[in-house]
Amino acid sequence: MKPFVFALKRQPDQRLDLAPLVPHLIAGKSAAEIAAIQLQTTREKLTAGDIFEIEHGDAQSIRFEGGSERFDNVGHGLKSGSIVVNGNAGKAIARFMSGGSVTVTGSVGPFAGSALSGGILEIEGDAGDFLGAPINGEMEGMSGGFIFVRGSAGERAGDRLRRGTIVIEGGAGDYPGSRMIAGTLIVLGSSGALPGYLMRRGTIVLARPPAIAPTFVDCGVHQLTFARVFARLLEPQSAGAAELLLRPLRRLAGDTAALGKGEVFFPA
Amino acid sequence: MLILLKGGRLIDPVNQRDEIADLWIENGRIISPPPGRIPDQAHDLAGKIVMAGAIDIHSHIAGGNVNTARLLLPEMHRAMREAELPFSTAKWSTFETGNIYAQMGFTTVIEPAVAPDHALQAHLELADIPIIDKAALIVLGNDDFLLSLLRDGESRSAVADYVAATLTTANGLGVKCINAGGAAAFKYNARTFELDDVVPHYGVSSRQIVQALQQAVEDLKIPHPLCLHTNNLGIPGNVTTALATIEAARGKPLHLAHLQFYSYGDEGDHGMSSAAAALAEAVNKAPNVTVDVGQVMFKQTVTISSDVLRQFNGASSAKPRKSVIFDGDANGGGIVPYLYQENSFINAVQWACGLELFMLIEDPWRLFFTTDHPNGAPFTTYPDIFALLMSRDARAQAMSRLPEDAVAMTTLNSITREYDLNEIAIMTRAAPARLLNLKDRGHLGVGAVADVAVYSPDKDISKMFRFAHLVFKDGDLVVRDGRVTHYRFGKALTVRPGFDKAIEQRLARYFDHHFGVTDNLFAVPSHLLPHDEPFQEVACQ
Amino acid sequence: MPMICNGVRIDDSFAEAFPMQGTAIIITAPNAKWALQAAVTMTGFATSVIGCGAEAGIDRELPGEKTPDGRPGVRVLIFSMSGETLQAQLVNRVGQCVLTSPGSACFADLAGEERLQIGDNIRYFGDGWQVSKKFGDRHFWRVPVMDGEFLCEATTGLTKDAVGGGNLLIMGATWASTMRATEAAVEAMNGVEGAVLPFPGGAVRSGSKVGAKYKTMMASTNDAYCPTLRGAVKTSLDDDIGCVLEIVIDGLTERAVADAMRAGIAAIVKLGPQDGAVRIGAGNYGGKLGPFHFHLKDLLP
Amino acid sequence: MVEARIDGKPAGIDAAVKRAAEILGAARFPVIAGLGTDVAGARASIALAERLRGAYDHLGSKRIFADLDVLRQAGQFLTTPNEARLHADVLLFVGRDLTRVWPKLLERLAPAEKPELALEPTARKIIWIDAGAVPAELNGLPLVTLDAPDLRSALALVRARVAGKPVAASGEETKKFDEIAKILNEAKFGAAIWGGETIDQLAIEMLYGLLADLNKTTRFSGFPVGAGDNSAGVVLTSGWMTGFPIRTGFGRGYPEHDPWRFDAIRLIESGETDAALWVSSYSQSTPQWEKDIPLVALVAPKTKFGREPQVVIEVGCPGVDHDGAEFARDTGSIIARAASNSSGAPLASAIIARIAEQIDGAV
Repeated sequence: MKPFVFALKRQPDQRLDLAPLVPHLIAGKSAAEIAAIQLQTTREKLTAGDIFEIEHGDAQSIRFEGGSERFDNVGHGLKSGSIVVNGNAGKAIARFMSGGSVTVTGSVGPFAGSALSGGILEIEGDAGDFLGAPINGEMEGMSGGFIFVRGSAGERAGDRLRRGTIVIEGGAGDYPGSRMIAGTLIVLGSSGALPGYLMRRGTIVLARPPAIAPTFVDCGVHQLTFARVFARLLEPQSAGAAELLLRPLRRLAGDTAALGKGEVFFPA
Repeated sequence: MLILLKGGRLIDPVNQRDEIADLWIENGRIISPPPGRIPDQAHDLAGKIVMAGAIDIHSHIAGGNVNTARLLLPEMHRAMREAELPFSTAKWSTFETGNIYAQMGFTTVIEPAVAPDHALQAHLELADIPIIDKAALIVLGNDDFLLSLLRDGESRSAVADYVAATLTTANGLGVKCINAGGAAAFKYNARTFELDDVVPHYGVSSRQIVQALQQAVEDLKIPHPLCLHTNNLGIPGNVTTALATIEAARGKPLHLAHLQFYSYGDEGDHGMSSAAAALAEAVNKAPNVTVDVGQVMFKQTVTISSDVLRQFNGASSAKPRKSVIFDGDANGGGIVPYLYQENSFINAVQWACGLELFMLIEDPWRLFFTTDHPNGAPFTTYPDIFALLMSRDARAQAMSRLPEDAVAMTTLNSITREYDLNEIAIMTRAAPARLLNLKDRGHLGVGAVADVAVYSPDKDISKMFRFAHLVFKDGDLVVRDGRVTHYRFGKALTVRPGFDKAIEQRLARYFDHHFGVTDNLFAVPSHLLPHDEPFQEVACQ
Repeated sequence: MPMICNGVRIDDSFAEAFPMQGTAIIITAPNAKWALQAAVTMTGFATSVIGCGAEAGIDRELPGEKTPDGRPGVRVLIFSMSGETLQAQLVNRVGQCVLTSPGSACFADLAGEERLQIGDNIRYFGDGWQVSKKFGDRHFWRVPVMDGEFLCEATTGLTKDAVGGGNLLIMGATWASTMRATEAAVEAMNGVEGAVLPFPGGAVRSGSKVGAKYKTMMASTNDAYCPTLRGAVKTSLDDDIGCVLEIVIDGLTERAVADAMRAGIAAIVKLGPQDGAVRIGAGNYGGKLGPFHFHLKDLLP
Repeated sequence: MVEARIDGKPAGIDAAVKRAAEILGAARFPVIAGLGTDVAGARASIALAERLRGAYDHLGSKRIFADLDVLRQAGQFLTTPNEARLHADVLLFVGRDLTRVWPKLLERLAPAEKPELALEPTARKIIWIDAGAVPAELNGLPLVTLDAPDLRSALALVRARVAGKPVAASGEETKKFDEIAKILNEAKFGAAIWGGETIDQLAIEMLYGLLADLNKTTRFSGFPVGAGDNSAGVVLTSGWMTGFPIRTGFGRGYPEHDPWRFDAIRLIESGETDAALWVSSYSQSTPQWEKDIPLVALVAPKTKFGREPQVVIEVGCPGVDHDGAEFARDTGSIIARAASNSSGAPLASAIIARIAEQIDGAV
């Protein structure tokens, strides 16, 4: 079946909340019902029909033709199916996603993949700050699934990461992997200051590490079997990550200021 | 405006009425039927139940710790619905608090733990709770000034003057004491604190502090007896503490807060059992003692307590795992989120303990309906609790979802009592008014404040109490069909016991010397509160 | 009446087999030698549930391209009568034989809703230093050891559709000719995926019957097939048979057992009676004990 | 005489209020920024934001959220200046600009005095991490300073050594940190004081972790010096009115809290906001955004703008020109601050309430 297409008519003046436009919420709705879904975040009412030319199709396969950095909550709580954004997206794309896939051809705002628990989020451009991170008072970040960023990510990528794998093929801002609870963060470009600050457990692999905090202690150079396994599993999605994981890597254990059972790897 | 509530069933235990009758309201008061006059507003209440507005004597709805809880847990109270009245759907806000209380037919609510140095904030918050009247109990018993008076063996009147001056400055309705000496001892690294443990540096015991405050409240003729949150809250086996505390009252008036949290034995495989039956018996035999329950319900909540020692110890079971532990000038407090779960043995015993107390304490005039909001459960669960009290079947159904071995550690299964509406009205209207010396509230007699709740009887008791058919506050119809129609703002009730003004100079010197600030920083000037004439005095006895 | 294939007599009989519970794992190592060593050690003393708790064997060796970590590996199958025993045996054997074997790693190799713990249990050897890693649905434990880390998948699948006790009785004139037929059969059967031959080198010479004159013995020698007793008991042997060897097969599925038996029969038949076996039979208990009946006539080449 | 201007020209206050209401009422999504005002001003502002279905932010947001995000994502141990003054045998200062942010800090804590309520009153021990130039008041006191080129790493090292964990530091360095760790571990009731520009959210979370670790065996608490302009009072007011702190918006008719979306500068620079109300009654602060949008400013007298707002109304300073309730660092609570030099200058809260009265839908 052909995909369900939302083609952007014009850039919106206000931020839009696209959380309602996910497969499980539009399935079974008529064209008129979908066009009437309200997406505004200010007192100025804006419906899906005001913003998009809507082309009915398979609700399990949604395409946004034309994006905007004002598109918030794209793919919110996605359970299955796929969403493709041909363009940019705003805050918190794929937040609370538990399955399926979200792909963005452009760049996205902060909190992409926040509290994501399953499925695959792929960002072909750049991601903003707090990739996969919790919002406001939440205690846990991403807890499963995969995020691939082909460009770069902002500060605190993988903050409070609890489970799951993040691969950033470009660079990362300051504090990559801050407060990590567990999980895996791989950065192929350069990294900002103090990776793994306050991390309890988990694995950070950095191709080009900055100076690391003194509460990470050297545990020598190794080629560990788990890295070989991860390399093999990641190869189809990120050849660069696979290549990095297969190199001899220095292991630093930390953050000893916190629990200290995490690790930062970088090429020896 | 003359209002007629026509033909409802009036349930008014104070005036010993339970009958179909008309009720007339004018100028905010209940009046005798005015012969020959035509009402401006008439409501046909055939088949409805009419009671006085309910009074909640113990609910943490304002003040520093409550507000910290709001800020601690933004993820738990996201609003989702457009407001009909300003902020009415803002979860956990003062506005929502007033709305929900009013919708349930509550018209007066007491915030039972305001630290003197946070009184202004507490009153600012109370002032922003619409519709209901409210009041604050002022927390004493861990403050350096009082402990120093006791250590130095100062006179009974010095203590009473200090209590009265503080209460007056803070605009309180009564005195609360929370783990007397425990918060102070915690600053010296005590991790437990019993009734006869002594506060380091001061050499006074918890018992001495309680008895001194109890004496002061009695001497000042403050209606509400000392409201005591005693030692060892929440700890298995703590029924011995509660029983000893009842003894320690020596026959003088004492209110024991959220007794449920003290009704635990330590029997069985889990070292946790219900001792509620024994405790209820002790309460039945002590006519000087009043209690409120602090019922637990199975829900996510956040515990907010000035018992900083207990909250520190409880922080390891926080869910979500974050907490604020505040060593304040005296008590401080702790904010610890908590999730009561049906499948938890301990939580199930706690739930049953509360209901046992409700069922086994015989005198509804000495037993008050609370969840210690939000510590046992949010006050939004009240309608569900009414249903449990009024229906044995509802209790059996709830029990069937709990671990059997937990229920077996309680007597709840064997209890058949069911509350009737008259008893509900005593517990939630008549008795609280008597406790607080609010002679014109809690009943429907002529001259009473026209705080009136009208309910539609329903097989679903919870539904009946969640959405009142009509609610009048001071004769103003504020709730229709369970929804607040407009805002008005009530008063904060206070007492103004007399005292020797010499204490004020002494306090000024104390603040200047110890804290390096002037004592009037803690004043609550009424012109800084958002509504005119924010206070209403309640007479001392 | 026996059927005759290429001169080999095939009994009109059947192998009677029982339901078992089983699982599969892959053991890898930096080279094939040490992968095999770990697998051999782990599957040692695993001939019969009667005395060993489990029955296990090597299913096949795997090149690096076919293993999760790209290193040479071995697929091992292990069976037992109950999930509980299987769990205990699996953890014991991986813990004592694989964890200890230099350079090893251990992976799940059977899908299934029901899971058996491997790393979830063995991780405690890490004394708090163990590391949990998840990748999608897969969960691994990393346990620090003296040559680096032991990587072990958290759980593996459990099948309750496994079948144990498929068998062939290979009867020949001499020990040498019978063994030739047996070895040819074992080699052919080893090529079948999902089935293992738990006895030494795939062969068992002490075939058994149920029960014994001694109360403590659950099973005892299969006297009807013992050539030295042929005059003293009701023998099953023909005059031209001087030696009997048995091959026992455990498989993850009924199909795997049947395929293995078929391959074995074909190899024996192909060898012919001159250099190999003159007759093929199968062990059963009259069909009342085991629900799986592998009729030899259905398994002919 | 009330000073008010419309488009740079002197105007009567009624006209200024009316013009302000027109500008804000016409906006699609206005923001109330600055919020340097007392509790009454904050209360009026938040009520106006609700009526306008706009958002509100405070000029001290960055500092506010550095502390608040730790509290709500990890927790906190807090105490008061009084307790630090009377109880604390160990004071742990973090950040070089503490006394610049709060000049009265040392006067309030009286570090030279023995802690009156300590069991054994002895001279206090003081540790200052990232000390910079130590104030003269501390000369002669038992003081350990630590210059920390990277404060975040320094706090991590202290915490690790307090817990006896290994670190990658030289022997000499480790010795220094161990000396500090020993003092902290031996404290009977310690108080940490942090704040200023040199400490960020994660460093504060590290400090919180340190306090949590210390409280396993002894007592240690603390407090931030916080941001100025009654930021804490505004946050508390916002808390009880909406359930949320600042950076809350009412676009959909109910409060939504979003520190990223409702950052006033971001809202304005991105074009999502089309009019702003700036309130600064404590200081002559002016908006930090570049973009030219319709602006109403309620500000302290003599405030200088780079670009003249559409409407300016000068307002009084709480605690100076008029009584006000505000958060006091001195006590760690909201207090009643009486006017020190009572004047007729209008209250920001009163002006805002008058603007609100003229917005459509006012009741």
